[in-house]
Parts: sequence; structure tokens; C-alpha cells
Amino acid sequence: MLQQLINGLSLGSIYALLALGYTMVYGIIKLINFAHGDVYMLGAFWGYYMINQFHVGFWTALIVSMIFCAIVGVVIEFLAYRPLRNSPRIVVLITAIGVSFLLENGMSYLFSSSPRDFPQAMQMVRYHFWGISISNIQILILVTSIVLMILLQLIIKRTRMGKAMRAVSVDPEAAKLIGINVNHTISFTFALGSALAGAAGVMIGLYYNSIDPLMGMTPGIKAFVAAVLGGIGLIPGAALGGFVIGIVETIVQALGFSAFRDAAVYAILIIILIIRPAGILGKVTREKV
Amino acid sequence: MAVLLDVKDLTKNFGGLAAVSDVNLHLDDNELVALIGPNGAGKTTLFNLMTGQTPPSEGSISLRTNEGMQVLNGKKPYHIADMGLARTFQNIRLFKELSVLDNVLISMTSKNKENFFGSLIRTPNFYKTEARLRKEALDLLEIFEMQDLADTLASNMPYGAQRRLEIIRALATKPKILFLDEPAAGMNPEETAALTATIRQIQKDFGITVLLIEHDMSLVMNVAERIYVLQYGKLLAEGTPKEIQSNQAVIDAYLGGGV
Amino acid sequence: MKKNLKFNAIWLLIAIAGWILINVLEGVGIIDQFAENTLVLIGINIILATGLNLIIGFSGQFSLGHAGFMALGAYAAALVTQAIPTPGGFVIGMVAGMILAGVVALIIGMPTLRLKGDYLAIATMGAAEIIRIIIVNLKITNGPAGLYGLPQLANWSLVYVLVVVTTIFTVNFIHSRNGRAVMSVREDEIAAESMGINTTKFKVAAFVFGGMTAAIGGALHASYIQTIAPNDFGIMQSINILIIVVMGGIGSITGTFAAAILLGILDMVMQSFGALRMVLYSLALILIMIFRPKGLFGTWEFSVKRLFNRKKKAKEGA
Amino acid sequence: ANKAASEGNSASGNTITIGGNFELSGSAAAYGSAMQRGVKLAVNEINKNGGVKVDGKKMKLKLVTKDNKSDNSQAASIATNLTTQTKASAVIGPITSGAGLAALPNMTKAKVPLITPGGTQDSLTLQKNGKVQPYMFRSCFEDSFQGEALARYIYNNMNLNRVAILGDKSTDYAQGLIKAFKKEYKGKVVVTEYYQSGDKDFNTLLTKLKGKEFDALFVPGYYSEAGLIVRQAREMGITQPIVGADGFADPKLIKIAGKKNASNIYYTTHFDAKAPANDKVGKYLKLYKDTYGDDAGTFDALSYDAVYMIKQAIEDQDSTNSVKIAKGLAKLKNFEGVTGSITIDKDHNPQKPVIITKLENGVEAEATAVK
Amino acid sequence: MLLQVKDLSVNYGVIQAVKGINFEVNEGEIVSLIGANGAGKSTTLHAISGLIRPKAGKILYNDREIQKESSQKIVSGGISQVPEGRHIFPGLSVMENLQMGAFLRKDRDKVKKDYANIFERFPVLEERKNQDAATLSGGEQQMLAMGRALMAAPKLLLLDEPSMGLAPIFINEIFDIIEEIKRNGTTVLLIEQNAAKALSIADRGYVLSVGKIVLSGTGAELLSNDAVQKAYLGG
Ligand SMILES: Nc1ncnc2c1ncn2[C@@H]1O[C@H](COP(=O)(O)OP(=O)(O)OP(=O)(O)O)[C@@H](O)[C@H]1O
Ligand SMILES: Nc1ncnc2c1ncn2[C@@H]1O[C@H](COP(=O)(O)OP(=O)(O)OP(=O)(O)O)[C@@H](O)[C@H]1O
Ligand SMILES: [Mg+2]
Ligand SMILES: [Mg+2]
Repeated sequence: MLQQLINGLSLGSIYALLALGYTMVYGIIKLINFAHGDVYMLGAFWGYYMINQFHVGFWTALIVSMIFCAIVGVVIEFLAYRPLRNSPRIVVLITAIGVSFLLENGMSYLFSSSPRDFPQAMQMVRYHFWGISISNIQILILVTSIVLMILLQLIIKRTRMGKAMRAVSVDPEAAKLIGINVNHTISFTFALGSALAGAAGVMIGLYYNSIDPLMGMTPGIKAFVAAVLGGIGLIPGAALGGFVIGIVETIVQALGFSAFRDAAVYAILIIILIIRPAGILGKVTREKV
Repeated sequence: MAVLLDVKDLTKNFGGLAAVSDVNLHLDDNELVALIGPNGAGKTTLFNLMTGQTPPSEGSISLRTNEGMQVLNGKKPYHIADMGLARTFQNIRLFKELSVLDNVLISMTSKNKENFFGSLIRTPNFYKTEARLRKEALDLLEIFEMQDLADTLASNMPYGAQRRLEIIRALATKPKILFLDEPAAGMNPEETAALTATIRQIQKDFGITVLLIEHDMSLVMNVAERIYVLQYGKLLAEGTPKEIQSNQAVIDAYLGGGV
Repeated sequence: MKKNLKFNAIWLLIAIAGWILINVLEGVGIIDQFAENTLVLIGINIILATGLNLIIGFSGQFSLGHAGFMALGAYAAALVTQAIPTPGGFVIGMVAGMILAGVVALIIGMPTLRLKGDYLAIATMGAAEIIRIIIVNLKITNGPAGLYGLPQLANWSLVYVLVVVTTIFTVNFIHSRNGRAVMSVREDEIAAESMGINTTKFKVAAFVFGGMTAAIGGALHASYIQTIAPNDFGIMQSINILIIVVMGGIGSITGTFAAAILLGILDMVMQSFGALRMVLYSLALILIMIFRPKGLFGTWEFSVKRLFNRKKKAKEGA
Repeated sequence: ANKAASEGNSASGNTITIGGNFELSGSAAAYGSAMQRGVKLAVNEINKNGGVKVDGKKMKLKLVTKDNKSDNSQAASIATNLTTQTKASAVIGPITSGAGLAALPNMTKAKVPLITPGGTQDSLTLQKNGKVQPYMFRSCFEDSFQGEALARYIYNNMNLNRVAILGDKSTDYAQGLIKAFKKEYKGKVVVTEYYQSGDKDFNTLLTKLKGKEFDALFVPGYYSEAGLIVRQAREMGITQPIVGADGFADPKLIKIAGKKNASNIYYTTHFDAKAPANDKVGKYLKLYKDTYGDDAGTFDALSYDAVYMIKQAIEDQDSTNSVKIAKGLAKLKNFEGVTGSITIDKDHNPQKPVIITKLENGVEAEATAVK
Repeated sequence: MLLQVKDLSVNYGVIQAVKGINFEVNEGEIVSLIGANGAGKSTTLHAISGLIRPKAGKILYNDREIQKESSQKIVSGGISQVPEGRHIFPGLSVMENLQMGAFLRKDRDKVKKDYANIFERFPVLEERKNQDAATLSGGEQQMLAMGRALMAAPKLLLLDEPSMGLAPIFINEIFDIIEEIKRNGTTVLLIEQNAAKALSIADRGYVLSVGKIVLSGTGAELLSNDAVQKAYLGG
């Protein structure tokens, strides 16, 4: 059972890692960035090419991918979302879906849709103790997601940029009036969120050793669910949601209901939302009239 | 004159803050009453309590109906509205993307209910009712000389017109009591004067009771028959405009020397 | 009163004329089987999107689970027509699907419609996925393989009639007192409640109505394609319907028609673009949204009455 | 001349049109594009070698492909498009059973044969009343054939009598295999667990399986997930043989699993470089590698064969008429394809030997043909 | 001259809200803009703050053209606005809102002192320091909006109807505060419905009607002007 808990945490950390980026973008422009999962895919592919073509090490690939994805995120925001700054949110959502389709199919078109093996830039080592087994890469992912969560929380709570992000998220107009550059702030958020996705792409590529252009679809949706479950827009919420989903999936499968794994996740999501309409950590603010 | 609305020992706590505490007040038939008090005194909160937007911490609100006094606590806002309490909002809350006429028609829904399946098939009765409601709505708009704006989007109208529409919309629910939260905010003296006249007129023509919150004393002192003064959530004073104007406690807390 | 009758008659005439026109075109061979196929798929999408537009565009509730209700309609119709392979059987199946979808919408809607915006979206998406997963795991639905070899009882005429009927019902609903109440929920829930409108009731009503129309679309889909599988009703299907609604203009039934037709034709033309197909489609989607963010028609509606009045005005002016 | 010729589609001019109803985008794009590669390879090869001999003259093949975006209603619409607009004499694809079923009514209406290289569902080629679908053919095995063959092989040849199953819940392919396997297997199925296509993490399920006693792990599914399962199972210390069907038969399986992990793996396949059924295999593998710079997978080969099956049917019937081609396909006997010597049986399933390949350290260690 | 507006025109789509107006604000002055609802007062302020691009005309601040500059640059140049409808940051506490006001400032010590000043002026805000700003009463929000703008330590403060929704006793106070702000060296451009009060503290004033400036003069002149009396003072 302890082993299953480890499995759940390790799966959850992957969801959490992706959910963090989701939640950041959502937090600032209230956009369900459907393309987030696909930026993660791009990160994995970029890491793949860096390692295969330039034979860089894991850490270099990780950082280069983060930078690459940050740029991609900013460019996507600039071209596809910024022109719609004053449009209804659902319109931007559709655009995001369009971007997601474009990335998935564009990559399929250019690089074929069949999966490819990720170069083993880091030797997998397994540690066995107390009857459980855990690999160095699992630990890496788990630690990274927790560190990033703390880091992000610090950025948002402590830095000037974080302050600007909070202001823009609640009232962009008023944010301008206190001298915040709204566009820069949003770009920064996309860069940060996308860099996280890039990191996730490389780490998860390495972990599973398989990447393909559609790899972002399912985890993207799961990460979105995780972000909502924890309270969308909240950094700790995203992490918590990710872990909860990872563990729920593990428990359901361990209990022998593997065919109903996703149904159970959604059922728990709905139940939690009915009890806490703004997610586990979200607080419901009744509008004052 | 019988009591129409009776508020007893009403209290609302937000965390440690008693926004409204132990308030007792009553509204009678056909009265025009004002509620004043410093910023943050709890006036809007009191409105929210009476119209069901906010559940009270303690105390009761009851309304006289055909079946005698009925307690409103715990009832949903739409139910309370249906029973005859209508309101406007401090920060205008119109149905922005709908026409002025639709704004008014929507308020008539609760008094002119429609069967769900009936609304799918257009019976002759449907057209008859629609025509009647439309006429009623236009008549209401006419009171405020807004019939020409009937097809304008609510959000495209100047501020003052929006405030007036909010009042019409509330009237369209055929209320027994109308609550107005700062109806003159953002209006200049001239517009305020016009509003004063209209409020008085509708109160008389519709035979309803009006309770209004307002910081503009030119309006309050002109229309109110009685005034309640709230401070720190508690009732500070009650009386006629004359009495209130000369009440030292009210002057110190609220009016200042200027009036 | 007479005037109303006249407008209704004009609408009816337009509908009948459309039907005759298409039949004639089919007779002379301008509309071949492939075009008819396209028309049917467009028609089904119109039904699906109209219902979703009622939920999203008019009641302002963000539902991302339309495919779930579509699935209920499809499976109900498929199972019933397998047992009773007659037009009557199809009607029974479709109605059963509608009732099932209505009841499920009620069960899902009651608790979840309290949620706001994206929370509701994800809850409805989850609910639809649960429906799908249950279908995957049921014996009677034949698991992931789905049901196939269904009798083709839906033809193009039936689809046309049902498009007309659902549109009329939807439009009538929107322009009734209930419909206005639904719209007030979208505009400002707090204000609506204060005007005596039971917002929960109207939200659920729109949701149930939308769910039932989705079931009609699903039933037609099952019976026309003759094959259904759980994967036909996944998240992507919900998204595809959503795209029609938004592209047409949230809150415009005319727009829904236009977008369904445009996307339907695009879908057919793009079949020949091979692997580039979805690349071009997604580019088109992004560009349309950027250049027409209000949708093809915004909230504009085609109206016989207005057309008529304008003519009259022009005449008076002359 | 005869009635048959007025029905269905025939070639006009000097080219025979073959339709491609391919999954080029969407969830099955990986398999659909493999199908496209195989079909293109065959069509180009045939044309380069002169074409198809009909009525004493050589006619070229023209391939018209459409993308059904892995969507069933699009597959149906494309079936109409290819048969009524393009006037194809035969159509290859879609690759999945579901899409194939959706396309079938329109193919039947137009009387044009459809060959699916990947639709393995048993009932795909059969009507409700048990009669054969006249216009549906496949170049791949049906589920029961492989499932039963594996069941027998595990029990009889490998002498293993306890099996754990880890199958894909979201595809009918895996479900069909499981059903057939369970029916035929004489030993005990210890446990059956499910995953979904697109899953990447199988640690939980494998951890659970690890605690059970079993002799072999049967994984009905495609290589994209199976590769990961093999890898994660081996890393976890599950050393029992892992058995799969032709969904395993792709070089990607070994790449994803890792060479070291791809040991003690058994799967059914259609062709094998080590024990080639005929001299075509080697040539095909080389041509494929030269053209695409990659190793050929199963779907590519099955699609490649599908084209040659059509060519054979045309030449046998000496007609480009689609009804005739269907007849020819139904009568196909001892057709030598790269996936073996094929005879179409009365249910339009190809009868060909199934080869079971064993992997050791990522290379094929042995291959056995089973009946 | 601190601010100079030249032939400013602003459109919303096809609607021309401001039609070629000219006015100026000198350093150390209180200048008041008055006019009926929809006259274009708020629109003018939006143009100055860079929230909306003018269609034509110039805005000179310290003789520098700012009509094309970003709002960020404009704010960092020392122009701060208390917008109509308050626009406080909901979900953030009162204190956080005030901190936001000092977003561009680097002089930490001075900022600390300014918090104290704000709390002295608006004691309610100190009482409500940790409350979610969205739950403040209307008047409290108005004070917060003012406090936030002051935290930017502006050279030019744009006030859009600061007395709206305030209790009478506090209206007098708010005008005192505005005068005090002026004494502390901040120039003020004031929009008010309460024209009498506004003009009585203003050095100069302009009357705006349907997008045009129809009258101008010193505060006292305008106060005694018949037309102004009639239209805006309820006399
Ligand atoms: N949801 C809430 N949570 C915490 N405090 C609240 C909440 N709602 C109101 N308050 C506080 O309750 C007090 C009363 O607010 P209310 O809005 O009723 O004042 P008001 O009398 O209408 O003032 P104004 O004239 O300024 O509008 C205020 O101090 C406000 O900050
Ligand atoms: N966002 C907008 N879109 C379209 N028109 C607008 C917009 N904002 C303002 N207007 C119009 O521009 C004109 C000027 O508006 P503005 O808000 O500047 O007036 P104001 O003088 O500030 O009035 P008030 O006293 O009501 O605040 C009005 O006719 C108004 O309806
Ligand atoms: Mg108030
Ligand atoms: Mg203004």
C-alpha cells in the first residue's frame, strides 16, 4: 500500500506540475488555456531534439526547453490572445482550443504522429527501501513540483511582478491606473506558466520515455481538473488538486475499479465542487451588492 | 395605519463586525421613509437583510400579507420579491445587454407566470398577454419619459437614465414596498430635483411604501415623511425631517454643519 | 393578432419552401448523395448547437458536457430501434432518449448549476465523461465497440423537420416570458432574483431543454450513421458543438445556423487536405475568432418581422 | 455489357482510382498515417512496375486520400465522397473497426469494396443475420483468431496456466482480444485490469499485479501503451513473459520499452524478417526503409498488402468494376503478400499463418508459426 | 503649466464623446471640470491617464506630449487618478490595495510615512485594514480609492467624482482633504457633480457640455454665473 501511495504521489506530481501553469494563466486572465498541455508537448519535443541533435545533458535540455516554451507561450499570447483582450472569455477559450489543435496537428504534420522514444539523458536508478521502490526521476519530479510551487507562491506573494499579477487579475483597468504595464504582466505570466510546462515536458518525457504530438491532451485536461479541484487561480490549490487526483486514481485502480478510474475522478470533482463551489482551497466570495 | 413591514431586533455580524445590530423599525402603508447614516453604517446591509440577499444573524423581518404577518427570514430573494418587496442597487445592476423594454418586461415575469410547455407553442393567449405586458411596460416607461428609449440597450444609456430604469424595473414587479439605494448618486442638483418629484409622484400614484437610502439631503429632507438614522449598525435616531435636522447626535455623526 | 399569424405563416412558408427546394435540387441531381450527407450532418449540428446556445448564450451557463446528453439520445434510439426497427421505433427511441436526457440533466443540473462559470464548465464536462465511461462499461451498450448495424430510420427529411421544430421551439421559448427570465439570469443573477425570478428554476429549465434537444441530435446521429461508439461522445465532441455556438455568435440562433453550415462545408472540403486538414481548420478557427470575436453574427437575428417593418417604413418614407 | 457492370464504379480512361479513407489527424492518426505510408508505397511500386493488367492493357493506379480525422461520421461521409464523387473502384481504410462500421453502409450502398488493414472486430465483416458483408474485407486478423491463437500458444506451447490481463478499456480491439482469449484459454485468468488509450503511467496497476501470482502477463493493446507497460513492468521487477497481439508488432515498441526491457516478450505478428514467409518480405522491408528511412510496422505492411490484394482481384476478374473487385477479393486464394500467404475465407477474413515472435534484449530471438 | 489639453477629441466607436476641447492646469492649482451626465468628463480623464487613445489633439504634461504614451509611463510621470466607480481591487485587503497604490515607488521610508498619513485622514481604513476591499461600504470604497491614488505620491491628481456616495459630514471633509492635498504641493484636476462645493475650492473651472467646453473662469466667477447657477447648482 505504501508503494501505491508513492505511485499516487508521483503521478500526482506530474498533474500538479502541469496544473501550476494552468492556474497561473487562469489566475491572471481567467482563461482556460487549453493549449497549455500542448506547450508541454512542445517542451518535450524541444528537449528531445536538443538531446538528440546537440547531445546536451539533461539539465541543459531542461533549461533550454523552459526558455523555449517561455518564448512560445509569450508568442502565442501575443498573436492569439492579446487581440481578444476585450472580448468575452469564451471567445478567447475557443481561440485557445484553436491554438491547441494547431499545435497538435501542426506537430503531427511536421514530425508524424507516432510516438518516439525520449533519449535517456539521465540514467534511471531505482532505490529500494522499506519494501518500496522509487526511482531517481520520480523523486526529481516530485521535488521539482514542490519546489516550483513554493517558488511560484513566493513570486506571487513577494515580488513586484507578483503584485502586478494580482492587480491585473482582479481589475486590469485599475492596474493601469497605478502604473502597471498590463501587457507585460500578462506576457510574464505566460512565460512563467509555459516555462513550467516546458520543464514538465522534458522531465515527463524522460520519465516515460515516450513522446508524441498528442501527449498533452489527456494530461492537459486532467491538469485543468486538478487546478479546478484545488481552487483555480491558486498556486497551492493546483498542487493540492494534482496530488489529490493522482492519489484518487491510484486508490481506485488499486481497489480494482480500473475501468472506472476517470469516472471516479470526475465524480469526486463534482462532489467536492458541490460542497466547496470554489474548489478545496478556494473561498467563495458572495458578491456584495 | 397598520404596520406593513416589521423589523425586530435585526442583527448581522460579519466576522467580528456587527454591520447591523439590534435594529427595530417598521414601515406603514403608503409611507415615504428615508434611511440615512454615515458611510459604513449598515444601510445597504439592512436592505440586503430585508430583501433576502443576506441571511440575518438574529432578529426577524415580517411582512403583512393577506394571510396576516409573515416572517421573511429564510426566504429566497425571489420569493420575497414576489411577496412585494422590490429594490434598486447602490451600484446599478441592470440587465445590461438587454433592451430597456426587456428590462421592464422581465420584472413582470413573476406576476405573470407562464407554463413551461406553453411557452413553446404560441397560443393566441400568449400574444394577448404579451401585448398587454408590453403596453404596461411602456406605460411605466412613460412616467419617467423613457418610452422613446424602449429599444435602447440598457448599458448604452447615460448614468442618470440607468438609475431611473432601475426604479421602473423595480416598480414593474408591482411591489408593496420599494427600496431605493442611493437613487441620486452621481446626479447633479438639477437631475436630483427632477428625481425627487418623480419619487414623490410614484409613491402617490402607485400607493406604495418607499424606503430610500440617500446621502443627498436636498432629496431626503424634501420627500421623507419619516427618517431613520443608522450609525455603527445601530439605530441612532428616528423622526420627521425637522426633528432629525435638529438632532444634535445626528448632526455630529452625519449631517455636519453644512446643511 | 392577425399580424402575428402572418409572420408565423411566412416562417412556415420559408421552411416548406426550403424543403421543396432541396428536394428539387436533389431530383435534378445538383444535390447528390455526398451533399445530402453533408446537409444531414449540418442539420444534426444545428440541433445540437441550438440547444447548447440556449444554455450558454441565453441562460449564460457554461456547459461543457453537451456530448453526454447527445450520447443518451443516441444510445436510447439505437437500443430501441434495434428491438423495433421501424419509424415508430425510432420515435419511441428518440422520445425515450429525450426523457432520459431530461431526467439526467435535471439530476446533474440541480446541484451543479449553483456553480459559477468555469467551475460549472468542468463539472458538466465531468458529468458527461461519467456518462460516457458508464456506457463504455455497460454490457447492453456493447462497451467501447458500441452499437452498429443500426437500421437507417433517420433520413434527410426527418432531420430537416426536426431542425425546424427544435428551432421553432427554441426561438419561441427565448421570446417568451420564460425565455426573458432565462436571459435575465445570464445578465445579472442577483438583480434577477430581486425581481422575483427563481434563477435556479430557470437555469435548470434551460439546461434540461438543451439536454433534451441534444438527445434529439444524438438520436438522429445514431440512426443516420448507423454506428455509434462511446468515443463519438467525448470531450472533443462537446467542444465541437461549443465551437459552432461561439463562432456563430453567443446568443444568436441565426449565427448558430450560419456557423454550423460554414463549419459543415469546411469539414467536407477539408477532407481532401489530408494531414493538413486539422492544421488548416485550426488556423481558420483562430483567425475567425480574432477577426470576428463576436461571432459571425454577434447577437443579430434574422427576423421576418423586422424585414417586413423595414419595407413598410421604406414605403411610408417614399 | 452485363448488369454487374452498370452497378458500382469502374475505371474511366487509363487509371483505376483507389480511395483512401485514412485517419490522418485525430486520436488514431499514428495508425492512419502508417496506413497511408503502406498504401502509397504499394501504389507507387505498382505504377513503377507498369501498373495493373486489365483487358490486356496496363492501367495505372490513382490514389485519392481523404482524412477522416479519426471521426466516425467523417469516415461515413468520406465513404460517400470516395464512392460517389471520386468514383473509386475500391477503398482502403479506415483503420479502426468503429470507423469501418460507420463507413460500411455507404460503401454497400455504392457497391464498392472496402479493405481495412486494422479493423479487427470479429463482427465487422458480418451482417446481423450472420451472413457476410459483401463489401467489407480486411487484411488483418480478426480479434478472435489472434486471441485464440495466443491462448493456445500460452497454454500448449509455453505451458503457462495462470495469466494476468492488463488491457485497453477504450478500444474494441483490446476488448475483442480479451473476450476471445478468455474463451479459449484453458488455464486461469488470475486478474483483469484496464487502462485507457493515452495513459502513460501504469505503475499503480503493475504494482497491484506484482502482488498476484501469475505466469504470464497478457497485454491486449497497441504498442504506444504496451511499450510503456513493458518498460514499467520490467523496471518494477515483473519478470514474467509479457504477451501481446499484433498491436505490439511495431519497432516503436522496443524503442519505447528500451532494449534491455524488451526481453521475454511474445506477440503475434504477420511477418517476420527472420522467418520470412516468402521473398517479398525482405524486399518490402528494404523498400520501406529506403523510402521512409524508418523500420516498417505492422499497419504499414497490412496496408501495403491491401493494395496488392486489390490489384490481384482486378487482374483475376479482369475488370475494374467495383462489384467485380469485391467478388475477386472474396475469391482471393493463396495470395502472396508480405504478411503471409492469404486466402480470403467465407467471412472475408484473411486466412494466413500467424507468427509468434519472441523478443530478447530488443531483438527477435525466435519466431514460430502457429495454426 | 503642468497640464495642457489641446483640441482633444475622443471617440467610442462612432460616438464622439469629447469634441475638440482645450484647457490647462497650472502647477499648484485645483481645477474643476463640471458638466451634466454624459458630458465627457470621465472620458477626458481617461484620455489623460492613457486608458483611451484620443482621436485627435494633444495632451502636454510638463510640456511633453503624452497622448500616445502608455498609462504606465504616464503614471510613473506623476499622474494619478481616482476613477469613477472606485475600481478598488476586490479580493485584496484594504492594506494590499494601498500597497498597490505605491506600486511604482521606490522610496520605502517615505511610503511607510504615507500609509500613516492615509490612515490619519481616513481612520476607517485603518480599522478595516485587513478586510476584503470588496466588502467595504460604498463610501469606504471611495475613501480607499482616494487613499490608493495618494499612495502614488502624484504630482497631478485626477479626481472623478470623489464625493459620490459620501455622507454629508464627510463631503465637507473630503473637500478639506482636497485642499490639503493642494497645500502639500499636489495639483488637482477635479470632476464633481457637487458643482457648488467643487467650484468653491477650485482656483479655476471649466464647464463641459456635450463634449465641448462652453464656459471657463475662476471658481468664484463660475459660481456666480447665472447659467451655471441654473444648470448645475440647482438654483
Ligand atoms: N460581506 C461583508 N464582509 C465583511 N464586512 C462587510 C461585508 N459587507 C459589509 N461589510 C461591512 O459592513 C459595514 C456596513 O456596510 P454597508 O454597505 O451596509 O454600509 P452603508 O451604510 O450602505 O454605507 P454607504 O453609505 O457607504 O454605502 C461596512 O463597514 C462594511 O465594510
Ligand atoms: N465605453 C463606452 N462606450 C461607448 N460610449 C461611451 C463609453 N463610455 C462613455 N460613453 C459615452 O460617452 C459620453 C461621455 O461619457 P463620460 O463618461 O465621459 O461622461 P461624464 O461626463 O463623465 O458623465 P457622468 O457624469 O455620467 O460621469 C456619453 O455619451 C457616454 O454614453
Ligand atoms: Mg450603501
Ligand atoms: Mg463620469
